[in-house]
Amino acid sequence: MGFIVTANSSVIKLEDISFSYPGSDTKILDHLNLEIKQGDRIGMIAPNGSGKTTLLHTIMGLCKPDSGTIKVFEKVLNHEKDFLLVRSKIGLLFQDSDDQLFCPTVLDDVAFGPLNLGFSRTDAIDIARKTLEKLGILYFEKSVIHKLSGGQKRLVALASVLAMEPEVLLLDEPTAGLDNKVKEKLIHILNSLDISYFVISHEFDFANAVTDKIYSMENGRILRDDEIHIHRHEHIHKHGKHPHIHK
Amino acid sequence: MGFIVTANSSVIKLEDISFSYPGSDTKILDHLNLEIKQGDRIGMIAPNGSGKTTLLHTIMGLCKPDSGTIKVFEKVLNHEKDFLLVRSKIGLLFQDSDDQLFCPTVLDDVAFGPLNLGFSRTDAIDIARKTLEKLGILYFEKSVIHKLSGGQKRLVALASVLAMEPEVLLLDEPTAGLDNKVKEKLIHILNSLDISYFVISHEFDFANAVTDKIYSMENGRILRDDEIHIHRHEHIHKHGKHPHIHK
Amino acid sequence: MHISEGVLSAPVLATGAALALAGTGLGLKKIDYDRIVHVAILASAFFVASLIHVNIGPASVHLILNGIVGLLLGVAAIPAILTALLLQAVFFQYGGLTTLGVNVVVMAVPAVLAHYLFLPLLGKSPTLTFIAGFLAGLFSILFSSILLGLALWFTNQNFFETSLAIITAYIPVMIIEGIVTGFCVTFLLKAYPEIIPKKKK
Amino acid sequence: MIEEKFAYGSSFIHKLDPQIRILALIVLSFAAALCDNLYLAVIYFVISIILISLAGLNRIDVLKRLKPLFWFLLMIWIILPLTFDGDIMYRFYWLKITYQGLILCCKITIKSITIMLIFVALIATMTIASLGSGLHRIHVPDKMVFLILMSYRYISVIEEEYKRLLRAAKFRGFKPGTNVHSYKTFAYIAGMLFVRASLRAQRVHQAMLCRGFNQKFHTLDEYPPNRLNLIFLMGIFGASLSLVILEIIWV
Ligand SMILES: Nc1ncnc2c1ncn2[C@@H]1O[C@H](COP(=O)(O)OP(=O)(O)OP(=O)(O)O)[C@@H](O)[C@H]1O
Ligand SMILES: Nc1ncnc2c1ncn2[C@@H]1O[C@H](COP(=O)(O)OP(=O)(O)OP(=O)(O)O)[C@@H](O)[C@H]1O
Ligand SMILES: [Mg+2]
Ligand SMILES: [Mg+2]
Repeated sequence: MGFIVTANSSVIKLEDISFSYPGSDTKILDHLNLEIKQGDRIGMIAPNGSGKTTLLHTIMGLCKPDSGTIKVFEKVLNHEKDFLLVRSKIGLLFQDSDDQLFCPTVLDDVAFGPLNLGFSRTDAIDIARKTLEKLGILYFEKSVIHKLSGGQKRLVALASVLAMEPEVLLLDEPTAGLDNKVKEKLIHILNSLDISYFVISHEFDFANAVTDKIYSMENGRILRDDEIHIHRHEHIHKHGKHPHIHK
Repeated sequence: MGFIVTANSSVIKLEDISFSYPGSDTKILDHLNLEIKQGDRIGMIAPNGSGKTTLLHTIMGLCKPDSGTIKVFEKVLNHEKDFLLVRSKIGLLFQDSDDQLFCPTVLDDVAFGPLNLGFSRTDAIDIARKTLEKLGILYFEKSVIHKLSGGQKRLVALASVLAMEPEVLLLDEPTAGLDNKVKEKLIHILNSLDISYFVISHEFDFANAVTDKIYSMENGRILRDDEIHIHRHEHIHKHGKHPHIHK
Repeated sequence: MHISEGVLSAPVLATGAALALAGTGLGLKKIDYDRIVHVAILASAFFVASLIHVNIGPASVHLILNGIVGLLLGVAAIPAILTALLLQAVFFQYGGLTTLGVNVVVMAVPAVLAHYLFLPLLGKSPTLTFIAGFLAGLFSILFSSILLGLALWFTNQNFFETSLAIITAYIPVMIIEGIVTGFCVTFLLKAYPEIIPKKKK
Repeated sequence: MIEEKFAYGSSFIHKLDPQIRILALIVLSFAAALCDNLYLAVIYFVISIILISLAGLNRIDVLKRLKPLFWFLLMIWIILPLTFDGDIMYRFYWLKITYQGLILCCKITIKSITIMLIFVALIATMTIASLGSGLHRIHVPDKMVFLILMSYRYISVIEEEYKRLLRAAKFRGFKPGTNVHSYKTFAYIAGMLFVRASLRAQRVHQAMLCRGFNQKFHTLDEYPPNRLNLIFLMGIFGASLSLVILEIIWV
């Protein structure tokens, strides 16, 4: 699409962004700065209601900031039109998969994005099939969405985002309600992707396993952890004779 | 209500329960046995789809077992009518708080149970206030439910269950999607209750902090860990200069 | 509230279909692509509301709530109701294709009228809100049952007693729908006033 | 609850293009609805039975699906013969049963069952996704098809929400009865469903924007070309047309 992306170039850059929801005075984002560079794998752990989802929606142009600039691929985005172009290059995985899977069947849903990008029917189906294959869930391409389990829906949602071949992924609590098997699958999938991503999670162990640095949020601003150092500590666990369940 | 409960008497007892969903052959519960005694604090950690929620629903009389007996307060429950009586004595916290809260304001919602138990309006409101107070959330009694954050909703849902003064609590993944502050509050609240409870969770550290024994489920049966012994182990974490977020 | 297949005469079926078609066209034109998801999902909620059974004495009736759908959607309620009725036909065989038009008219016309008559009264005061909601619910069912009776009566004057019987049978439903709609509107204004169209501005 | 019980199968009907089935449904069911002759109605009934057998549906299941219709017919049979004007066949004190009333009951019964069977055989045998693509190809407006598909997708989500809310209410001692508290509770639950529907709609709309939604809704469903399509459609058109002509000549 004509974006030139070189290593270490900035993919998403928020400068001095402030945002409050209409009809409220609370600044959910307060002069916030954030940069995601090519190849970055960033995690975010922050309390409920601190504005994580709002932050992702601002990047996608779903919440219009009151002030500040949003740059994606070094280009300042102002109008709905600018965002239209960019949305196909940023993949957002929603907090609730039911919000994101709106087509009747799995294949329909995964092909929805490519069709919108202008691919022909057969090409779109082809892309969709390949993406499902890559995630190992091709066998339920014909399934009706509302008959899938929570974990299966998550994977389909991820597939429908990946099918658009985004250059960055924004993931909003991808593991909520998932069991450890699906979680591990997700860790494996994320680690095998070679695009930048930004993951919101409440689970340190998961975030830790898939990212290189972990940020937090407080009072509408990002708290950054640039240095990463190894740290060793001990717990005491009560546990029984069964295989100890631990992430 | 005339139930005599002495220490160590059995509160809930499932004997040889089998259950499969109508139209399916898979036995979700397969000759399952479970006993919850007065004062028990039991945790359960098991994979998605292993039947944990189904188990709780069976106790509440929502899923009718194909065979086996359910005893609550030493009384065998057979018919819908038997369950009606018992439901007000067992508090179930649902997997998703949104499923549980349907009144316009927090106070309305917490007072709903007491009203159904036959309390007068003023008494019901009184009970609701006291319960909110106990959980330290009286300050949003007038709040509208769907404007609360996930953690706040959890606490309100817990309040509306506790307002019925149950003798046992069944908690279905109470921490899903909660941040660590709310999680700690929940741990504190649970540890200060003096009723028996049974907690489903995917998080070992949480379950460990609030219960005395941890069960699991496999192939429709309970796996029991009666002995509890201390175990020490080490992790390696990458982390930054910020207060290390760890459950 | 459905009229069954095989009862109505050709002119009545044709009139129903034509009116429903025109109304749907009008409604679709009013829905822009920013609102279409909203209309679709409210149509699902309307469908599900009809699965809610409430007791009257030993019997039970299911809710209809076309009044609320009208209040919330205005003219857009017509395609929404058509959608819900079509899906009901597919899933539950409550009706087939030929009566779809008449059934849409029966359910949607009172709904749209309720929008224009009662929406302006909402939110003035709690009592007035409840009363407006009550009237919207009661009126919608009353008018729907009258339209249904008329469809029968136009088919054959001999259906007069049947029509009267149907309208009479719906009287308890009208009262229940009134009460439920009243409380429901009160709930919406308290919990989520943004959903009421007027309040958006 | 929402089950597409008949939608999956490999019968002759299941293999037909949805577009063809919708066209056949329109022609045949309107022809049957307009029929006003008892003998011809029986012929339509036979056609509908043939279609049901071609679709290979379980008869018991089909009968179960017609239950709401049977209740209505029962009411018709109780009211109509007694209230309809016409030649009196039986008189029992003040009760009189008329010949015309009885004939009308028979006609309504046969016609309504026929039209429902046609609908079950032709439409209930496809998934909603196929119905959507069929409607799209007979030039039903995009927006309408979109409404149907989208609404279908979220019915089960909202139904689940409803079931869970009702369950929660029951667990908190709610006993539905004939009183204001019960009606109020149901009103709150229904209100909550509308609120959730609206909030979900906002999020779904955002999700669609993020996937490059450009006001076109695509359906993927593909049916291989099948010679039978045309033969079937011609057969249905021919039969309907000849029956309509027959009725005009007859009268
Ligand atoms: N549509 C809205 N209108 C008004 N306020 C809102 C809206 N959506 C969110 N908020 C408020 O904005 C704040 C941030 O919400 P947000 O959803 O971004 O939090 P979050 O960090 O994603 O939380 P969680 O961990 O629970 O998902 C919250 O206090 C919330 O109450
Ligand atoms: N209404 C239903 N009809 C048929 N099968 C069902 C139904 N509800 C659940 N199941 C199946 O029963 C199994 C157990 O479901 P259950 O919800 O009890 O699991 P769970 O252990 O609570 O999982 P989770 O950790 O995801 O909450 C699953 O395989 C599920 O697919
Ligand atoms: Mg969030
Ligand atoms: Mg569960």
